[in-house]
Amino acid sequence: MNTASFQETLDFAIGRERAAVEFYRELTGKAAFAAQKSALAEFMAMEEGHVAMLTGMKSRGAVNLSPGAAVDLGLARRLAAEEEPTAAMDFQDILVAAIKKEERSGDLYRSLVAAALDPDVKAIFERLEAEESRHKRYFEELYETQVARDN
Amino acid sequence: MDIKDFIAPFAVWKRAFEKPFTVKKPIDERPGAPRYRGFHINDADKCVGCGTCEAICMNRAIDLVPVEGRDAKEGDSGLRPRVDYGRCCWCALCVDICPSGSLNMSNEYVWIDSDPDVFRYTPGVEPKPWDGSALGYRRAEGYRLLDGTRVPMPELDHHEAVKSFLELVRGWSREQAEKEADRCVSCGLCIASCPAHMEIPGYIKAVRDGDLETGLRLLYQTNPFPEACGRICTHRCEEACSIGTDGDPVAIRWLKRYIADQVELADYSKALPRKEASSGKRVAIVGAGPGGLSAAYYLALLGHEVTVHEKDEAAGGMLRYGIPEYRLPYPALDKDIGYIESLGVKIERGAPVGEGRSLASLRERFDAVFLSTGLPAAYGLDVPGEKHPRVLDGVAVLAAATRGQVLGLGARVAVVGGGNVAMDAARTALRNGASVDILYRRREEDMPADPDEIREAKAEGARLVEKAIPLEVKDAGGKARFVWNEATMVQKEAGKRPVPEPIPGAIHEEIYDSVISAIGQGPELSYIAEADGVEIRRFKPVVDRDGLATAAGKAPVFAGGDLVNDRKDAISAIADGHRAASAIDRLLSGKGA
Amino acid sequence: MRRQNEHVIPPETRATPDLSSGKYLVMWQGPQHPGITGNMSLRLVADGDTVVDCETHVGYLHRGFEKLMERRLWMQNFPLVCRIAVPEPDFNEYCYAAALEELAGVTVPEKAVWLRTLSLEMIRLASFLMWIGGQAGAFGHGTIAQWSVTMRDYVLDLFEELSGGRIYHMYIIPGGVRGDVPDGFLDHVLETMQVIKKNLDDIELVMFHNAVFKMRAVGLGYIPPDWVDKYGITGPNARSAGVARDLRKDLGYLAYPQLDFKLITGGRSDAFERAELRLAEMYQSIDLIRQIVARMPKDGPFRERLPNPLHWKIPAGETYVAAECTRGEYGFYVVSDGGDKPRRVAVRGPSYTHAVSVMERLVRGVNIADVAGLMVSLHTYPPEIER
Amino acid sequence: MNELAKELAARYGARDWHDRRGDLSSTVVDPIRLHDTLAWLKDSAGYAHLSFATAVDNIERGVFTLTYTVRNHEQGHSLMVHADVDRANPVVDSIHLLWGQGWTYQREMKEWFGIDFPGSPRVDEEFVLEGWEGPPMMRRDFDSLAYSDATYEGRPGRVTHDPATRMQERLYPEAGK
Repeated sequence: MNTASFQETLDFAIGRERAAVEFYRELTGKAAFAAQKSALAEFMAMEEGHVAMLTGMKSRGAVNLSPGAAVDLGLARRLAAEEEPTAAMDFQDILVAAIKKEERSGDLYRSLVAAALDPDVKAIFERLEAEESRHKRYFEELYETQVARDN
Repeated sequence: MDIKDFIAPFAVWKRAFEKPFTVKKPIDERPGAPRYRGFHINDADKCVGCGTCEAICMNRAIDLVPVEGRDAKEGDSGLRPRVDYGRCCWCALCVDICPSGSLNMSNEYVWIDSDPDVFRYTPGVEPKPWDGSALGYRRAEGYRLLDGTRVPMPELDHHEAVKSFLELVRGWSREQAEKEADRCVSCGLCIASCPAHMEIPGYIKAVRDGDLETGLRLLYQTNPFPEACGRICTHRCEEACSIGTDGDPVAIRWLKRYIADQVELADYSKALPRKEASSGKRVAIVGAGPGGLSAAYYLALLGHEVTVHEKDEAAGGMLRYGIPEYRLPYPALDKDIGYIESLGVKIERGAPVGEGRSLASLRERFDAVFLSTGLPAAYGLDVPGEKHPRVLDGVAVLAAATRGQVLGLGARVAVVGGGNVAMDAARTALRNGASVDILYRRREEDMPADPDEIREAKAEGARLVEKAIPLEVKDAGGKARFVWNEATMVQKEAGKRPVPEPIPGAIHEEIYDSVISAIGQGPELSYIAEADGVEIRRFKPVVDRDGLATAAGKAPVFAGGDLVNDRKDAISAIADGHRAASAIDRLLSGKGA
Repeated sequence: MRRQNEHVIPPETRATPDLSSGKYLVMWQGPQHPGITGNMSLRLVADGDTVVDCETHVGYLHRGFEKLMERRLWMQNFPLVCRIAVPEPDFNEYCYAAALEELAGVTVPEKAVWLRTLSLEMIRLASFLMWIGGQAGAFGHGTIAQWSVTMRDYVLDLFEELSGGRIYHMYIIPGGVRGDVPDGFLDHVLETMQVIKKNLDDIELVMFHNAVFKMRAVGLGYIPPDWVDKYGITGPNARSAGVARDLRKDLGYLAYPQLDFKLITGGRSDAFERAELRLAEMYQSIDLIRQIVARMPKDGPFRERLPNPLHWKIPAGETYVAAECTRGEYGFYVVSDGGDKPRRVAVRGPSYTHAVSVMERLVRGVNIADVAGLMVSLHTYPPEIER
Repeated sequence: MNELAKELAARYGARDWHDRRGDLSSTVVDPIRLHDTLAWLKDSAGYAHLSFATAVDNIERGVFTLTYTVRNHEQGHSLMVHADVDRANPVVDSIHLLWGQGWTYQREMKEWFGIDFPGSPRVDEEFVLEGWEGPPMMRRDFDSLAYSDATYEGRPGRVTHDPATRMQERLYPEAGK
């Protein structure tokens, strides 16, 4: 694979994760109390971890991400909130925002996979899509066990 | 004496030519009869190590011993009976009484060894040739020493029940309670499963003995809410009950209620321990639910001055505002709370902590703080249209009912969810004359609600719609048009519970006057400021085993109840409160943690 | 030499032989002696080969049952009581169960009543079979014992099939019985009765038409009718003296009032007639067993549910429940103080008087060689004396 | 039976007549009247058969309650005659002249309860407890289990576990504090 396109692809992905960090940073700015901030800080730290992981792969020149997509619990598709959380956001609001964000990333990579001409780039996007599905799954499971306990 | 008397005896000689009675030596195979009471066999997987065999053995031939690879777990002590054949008399009363039916006897009776110590073994654990023997003594069909059937609990007829908020479960008479208490074998397997580790066999014995003051004292050792828990406890103890392994478990919850119901509040102080001398220490409690008041009770008993800060106009928390009065009538709850207050616990009602009364200020004024603010906020449906004015919050509906407000639910009500809040909201709606559909995303057997509640909700006329994934709420001329997608359960990952998968195109909708959302609840944590330094993770204060939160600065902060534990029931909150009270006492009295 | 039908009545007061005179022999018969039923011993004083005085000694098999029972739950005593009279455990089980049921106000189901009656008659037959072997053996006829003990084992096979145990059946439990009959059991009972009846015919022929047995047993151990009340004599020993008492008739317990049988009495009251009478009662038992099998209800519950045995308390009170065992009046006196264990249980066995007071007096003037035969003719089981 | 109850009351001060079953009743007399009551029942009332005699240690009341059960075969009725004797000084008139087996019961009661029957043959001889040196074993205050534990050794290696304690140790040891 062409080194330039590899670098380019990963730079794109790293950019996405940086944007996610920013997403949480922005929400933290709106947060009013400690519980919100702690939850947002945890998720932000996770995204920073992703940035570090992808940066590491970039410098090593190889993507080692599992190609297996996580099971879709089907929550993202039907959760309503497109609106931004407010200062009164509760755990449900934060989780929904997180799930939606991961879904958007997954959708993006899916379209990139479809559009990619270089089979190597395509493979990287496939792996990134799978990775995002795992992130989404993580939040969906949290939602199931912590929020929708009774449904 | 005649001649016959001399001749007749010679008739024995005819036997010389007949087949002898004896059998050949070495012994021919001579199996024991199919019912023979031979060496014991035990299905070690079915056995729960309750020790009832040991209790009935009049020879003390049975020991309960630990066995390798079988640790204690809920409903199983991990111990297994070991039989000493130096003492066993083969009466098989152990087989007759075995609650699970795991212990039986083979029809094998020959076992020869020169070492007398081998005649002692743990059936079903130490392999023997007669293991799994199909023959041998078994309890006869229709014969049991123990009673596997629970004494029926008188309940209002469901047609009657649904017309009012009268208490559904009527409680037992003395005779009924004593009969039910008689079913208990005092094995104590239940104690570990109770979050508060109540002394269950002890208070059941007190019922049997008619000594209710002792019973009450045993209840209060670990639980100052016997009236409430005697009605609405999630009774995990009953799931562990050894009698329940082959029959109805002992109705531990109803027996607890019986004790508390029978003793008048005025007589409580005679049975219960007095407070210790004043310690001069002050403790603040936030939230007057079961967790907070349990902590208050034990702290007051230990001589500390306790002030409870409650946001609502009455104490009790979810016991009052979340549980309808047909399950827990207010006088019963008031009795529990009344006794706690009688010890000098001060409850400041209508006094939320937050603005004006900050956590920081409590930590200034008190020597310790216990947070038990529970999960008061209902989570939303999170589907498009969830803000429709006819989409109501289940917790708020129940609280409004408690406050006696007009609910105005209308004639057709949908309740979304499968927990106890959903069932209670549905039954409250039924009592307000509505026809009710309960929509749940999974199947009935997956519902987290108490099976009794589900059964009663259905009996009272609620219609259960299973596998209904909410999609949207639309307006229909002021009413709510609720749209859901029928699901099929798909086992997506081994070992995990199946996931409801929407069936493409199977969209249903129904117009309701109200849609009550009861999918789950969350905490209200805005009163904890960053400056308090209380460590919070995923909307839960982080606490150690005693309930001590990580917090910088002045008075220590403890937390318990639904706010931090995962069981999210009253008895766990009560246990948390008790544990925190003990830890606070140790801290304040300098006894060390 | 004793002559037939010559009724010698031994003196009431004990002889006071001067043991230092050198005229008398003091000898112990038992506790290990084939002519003693069970673990018991007789201290005999003989003048030549004639016994002039006898003291009985018991206690070799004392197990303290009555004390043990005060320390055990009501139901825990159920496996204990059967051991009090080894050859006839079922009478203990019945009397104990019936006493508890009476004190607790429990009525046992009809089916259990019949199964209890069946058990009691089967064990009566088994016990008599063991006895007749002992009686013949005491006069040197070992062959009879080999036959009859085999026949007894056939009955024990039936018990094994019914209850899971050969000797200690633990079948008659308070509240009823422990199980219905297994499939085919009643047929096995009838087949076994046929075999035993045929064997009894043989025994009758070779034992009762036997010059040796007649010469030694006739006139031996004569019990006058007025001793019956004086010594509390019951069972075949009393009936042979012409006193027509049988608790199966007098108390009318279990299914006996519905069974057709006649009281068998005698009048010659010696060892020979007591043996004849017991043989007749064995035939009668076979007949009763056949009647029971024919008339017993086929279905229905066999036990009344009682409270949890771990907590069962019986209302305060006392009662005495008796039954006619092979040897006479067998009874349990049970006292409850309202607790979960008996306050007192006292067991009345017929050997208490037959093997002690009656034996001590009857043996006076008897030839040493006849002591064993005399004792067996009273049909005694020492364990029920010492409990 | 009421006639008999009245007669016994008039003659011997018998009281507390109780019909247990149709064929079994009980009554109570003072111990001093016991012998005469039994003699009259035997000789004049048809209660000629002595089924058994025994005692119950009513330690709480400080008495031994004697029980003599006699039977009238003609009428098919048994009567249990009770008498309370002082536990501190248990001495009762002997009935050995009334029934030929009476002395055996009395010898047993002497050995098992420590109740004395002066004049009863061989009453002080050992009955079933040869070589026994402990207190009369049927007294309620003789603890047979304690005696056994002190006298005999248990089989080595026998140890049992209480299920509830075991579960506490394994599942929530912190609550033991």
